[in-house]
Amino acid sequence: MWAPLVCVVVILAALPVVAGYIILMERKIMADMQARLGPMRVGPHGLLQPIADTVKLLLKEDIIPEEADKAVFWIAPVISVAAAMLAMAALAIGPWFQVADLNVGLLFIFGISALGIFGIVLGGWSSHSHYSLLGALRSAAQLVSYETAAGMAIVGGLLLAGTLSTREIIQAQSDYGVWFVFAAPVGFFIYVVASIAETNRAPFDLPEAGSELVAGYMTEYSGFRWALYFLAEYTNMIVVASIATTLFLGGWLRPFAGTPAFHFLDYAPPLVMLGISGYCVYRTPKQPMRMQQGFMAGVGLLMLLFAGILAAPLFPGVAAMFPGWKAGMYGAFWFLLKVGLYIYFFMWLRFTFPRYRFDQLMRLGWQFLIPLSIVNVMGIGLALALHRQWGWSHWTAFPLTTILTLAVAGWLGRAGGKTDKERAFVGET
Amino acid sequence: MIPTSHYLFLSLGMFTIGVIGVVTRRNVLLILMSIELMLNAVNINLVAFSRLAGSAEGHVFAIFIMADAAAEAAVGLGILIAFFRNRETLLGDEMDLLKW
Amino acid sequence: MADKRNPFATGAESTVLGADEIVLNMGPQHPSTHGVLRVKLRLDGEKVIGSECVIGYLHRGVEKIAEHRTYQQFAPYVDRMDYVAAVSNGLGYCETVEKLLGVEAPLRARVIRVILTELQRIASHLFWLGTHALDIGALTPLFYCLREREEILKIFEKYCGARLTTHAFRIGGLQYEAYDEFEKEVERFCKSFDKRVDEYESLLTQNRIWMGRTKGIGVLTAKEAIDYGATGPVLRASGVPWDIRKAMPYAAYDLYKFEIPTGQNGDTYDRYLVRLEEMRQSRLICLQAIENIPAGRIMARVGKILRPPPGEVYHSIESPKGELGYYIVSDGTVQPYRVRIRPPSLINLGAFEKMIRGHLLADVVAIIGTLDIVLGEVDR
Amino acid sequence: MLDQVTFYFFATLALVSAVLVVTRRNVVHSAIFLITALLATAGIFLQLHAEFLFIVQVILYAGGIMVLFLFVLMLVNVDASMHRPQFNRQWGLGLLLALALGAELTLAIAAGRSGLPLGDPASAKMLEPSTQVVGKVLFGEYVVPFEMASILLLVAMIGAVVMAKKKV
Repeated sequence: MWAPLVCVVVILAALPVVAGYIILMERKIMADMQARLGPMRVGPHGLLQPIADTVKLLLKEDIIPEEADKAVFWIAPVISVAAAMLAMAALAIGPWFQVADLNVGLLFIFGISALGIFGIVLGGWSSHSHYSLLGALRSAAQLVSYETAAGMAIVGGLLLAGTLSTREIIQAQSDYGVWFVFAAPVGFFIYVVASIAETNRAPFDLPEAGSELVAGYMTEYSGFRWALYFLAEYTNMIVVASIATTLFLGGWLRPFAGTPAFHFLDYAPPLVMLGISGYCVYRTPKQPMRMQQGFMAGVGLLMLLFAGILAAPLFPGVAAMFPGWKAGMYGAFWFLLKVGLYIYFFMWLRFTFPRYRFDQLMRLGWQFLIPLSIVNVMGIGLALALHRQWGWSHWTAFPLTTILTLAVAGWLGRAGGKTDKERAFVGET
Repeated sequence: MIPTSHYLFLSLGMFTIGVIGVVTRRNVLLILMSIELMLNAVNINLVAFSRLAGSAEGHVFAIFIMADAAAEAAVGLGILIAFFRNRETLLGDEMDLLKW
Repeated sequence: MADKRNPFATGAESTVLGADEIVLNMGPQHPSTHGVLRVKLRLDGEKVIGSECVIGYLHRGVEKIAEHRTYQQFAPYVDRMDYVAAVSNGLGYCETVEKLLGVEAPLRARVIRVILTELQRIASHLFWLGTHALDIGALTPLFYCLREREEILKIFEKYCGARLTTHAFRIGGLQYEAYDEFEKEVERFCKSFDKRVDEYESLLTQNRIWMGRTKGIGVLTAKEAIDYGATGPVLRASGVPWDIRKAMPYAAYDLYKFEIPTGQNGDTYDRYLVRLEEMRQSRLICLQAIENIPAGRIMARVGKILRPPPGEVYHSIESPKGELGYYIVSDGTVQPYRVRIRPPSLINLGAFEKMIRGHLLADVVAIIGTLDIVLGEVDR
Repeated sequence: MLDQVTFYFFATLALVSAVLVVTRRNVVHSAIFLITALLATAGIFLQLHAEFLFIVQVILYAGGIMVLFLFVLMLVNVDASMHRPQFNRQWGLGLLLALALGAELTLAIAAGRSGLPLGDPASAKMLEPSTQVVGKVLFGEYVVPFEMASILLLVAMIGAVVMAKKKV
């Protein structure tokens, strides 16, 4: 009875902090890729930067444009955040941590998080500014287009799983023995691209394209409301990463969960924590100020504590005292690790690629991803039929259909390239 | 346990409000939205009856109605855009070219 | 109802669909207009059907100021025009006044001038590449470019004490002798720089998104480019091998071998390639020049007070942006009677209207970027 | 108990939002309240243990159709029609007739309540697991109507594209 409530409280309390630290990580990773240091001032290595940012945004003057539709302007960012947070309700972060195991779990996450679009569209409309309106229009068009592709990619995974419940999807992957990313790589690829577009991240960040539309739909927002939009964006990133993790990357399953030779991976969670802790301690004397040294050492000790908690179930005596503890914690560890890697991949793309133009974005969505996603669903259906009706083995059916799908992808890519040339804008007036 | 008749009254209320919207408002967009309300009211009815009978056929029909609503919205808004482009108005009673 | 008569109509009056067009005002405060350029765009949906550049937000009356300063006093002002290529501006001005006076700087001074000017060209192109890529949405090249530009600026700082508005040259030559490590540092930079350009290319040149965003965008044919008076990389990318360093050599450019890179299509992508190749060529010029810096004086014999004979002179150099020309009329006093500056950015900006028409809103920033304008120079 | 609270909460929300939909002056506000009404209906579906329908309502109605509505709202000029009379000339008569229809339907339900077993719904167990049951019925008995619906959607899509295109 109380477990779901605890989960709700944990999600609501932890999410803003997590989002803040994802932003810090993003800035740090960006800095690392761009030959600079990133935030270094607030706390050791900028570790307190998110808190400073939050305080600054909360204290900032709240500006509402004169011509804005005040009520809508006020509620729009709240809609975005609420939708993103509500979607987390059906996530299964480890076998223990889940608010509600709905029997339409995955669709629930997908559908509810899609409601965040209203926050963007209404925010853009109510600001009463051309940039905001264009940003909102772009956003609406982009989300509707790419949601179709993402939905079809999910359908491919669901065909394999045969259920919508997040728990049972992961169970199905455990039963199959492989993660669905290996059974349906094309579907995973489509979902990755579509999910980047859905969260408005580069190279699909047209709704907020800094160099064209100033800040798109949030041009007129400042202070706390602006922070809410950011919270919604990063929460959405966690949500799409969680969908991908659940459906394609095996959820909370450890890599090679079924192979005894890889059982040593069970030692990874405490060892990783121990490694982080050791690094913090190693960095401690190098901090310039006494306070920063203390803080760094504190972080190291905290990580050591985590390592201890994670290591405890490895001892049979402790494991017997708290049955199921190990599964819950280690599941959460692997789930969050996969989510983190997925988000890291987003960031990597963002710092590498230029931005698409709007017509190119639409063409990619409608002429490449959506047809490909439909072909992908048919391919997976074919593979399942071959396996179930005609008794082919998995190892022949799935690679065969994947190759077929890839061939279609190549053909679509070539055809798309042709139309690109035909429609080149050269000299058109 | 909520008696099925309560669902029927809810559905009736929404349907009536939708009808009121359709017959009294001038804005075509609002008329379209009111039609959505009416379709929605019907869906509540279908699902409630489905629950009463313990069969899933009401759900199936509700899905058909949603598909229909999507088609109606797409075509309706398409017509609206074409009309607005020509006449720059959204008011239904100004759509009187065919009146004599 | 959309009010079509009012070109400044904002949200309240105009709609995306109702009106045939909406007017979007980009700038003067806009993240990607590279300064205070204001562009009024007439949009049909997202398609640009007309544009108008409004300039003058950074007008400081440089030409008028010149009439009230002595020749030497005016020299620092030209650094403030194209502030990302101050050395080139100074070179143009000093050479023009020297031509007016009928003196020539000593060879040593001219060679050092070439080295510094070519370094400045690399720095200017680096800054262009970084901001251009940023406009198109690639965040990372900017920081790589600034990293290399920093090394050039350090050389400037060591040479003359300033990084941006250097005022490196004097009329008649140089004020400062090259510092001890000058050749070594320039050589070290040039040796490492080739790989750096390859690095930028690996990020952008074959990138499909980059190609999609730049190929076929803002096309200028050779004839159009000449008709608009475009110069510099904008002209060369259209296939016209016109470079004043070759056509009318100044300073010591006749001593060095280099090539004029040209493009074929005259689109944004070609201009990008041309500028990248120009950076490589500039590097080669620098390497040739530091190999043999002749000994000797660095200052010609000019008096403390300059009184050029009455007359007029026009002299132009190839600045990173294009042909930078100075036209100076002297009435025989210590102050010029009139100075007229031909800023390449302004003339190139004239082609903007032609280049943008029919493209999309997102291409506006790409085309402003590819013209490589500096508003300090456009407005003067 | 929780069941009843849920139902009456969502029912009230749906009805109040529905009233606001037809009375607001600003169409965008109407659209927002319509979204609320649709989501409240989705909540009622959930309360009726129709999970699949709940999520279809959220994705398709709220996430699809209403985004389309808002998209069009942004394209057209909302402000212009805001300062005009909102109700047409025969609104009095229309209201009367609509209310008469409502009263008639109320009577019908009241009359039918005694004849039909409208009181107690069947147990939710009969529809468990609802998604599978719906899927089996949809693709078993009703597969032909399903295909027809897909053709209807295709036709609607083509029609909408053709009509909204600028130059034919």
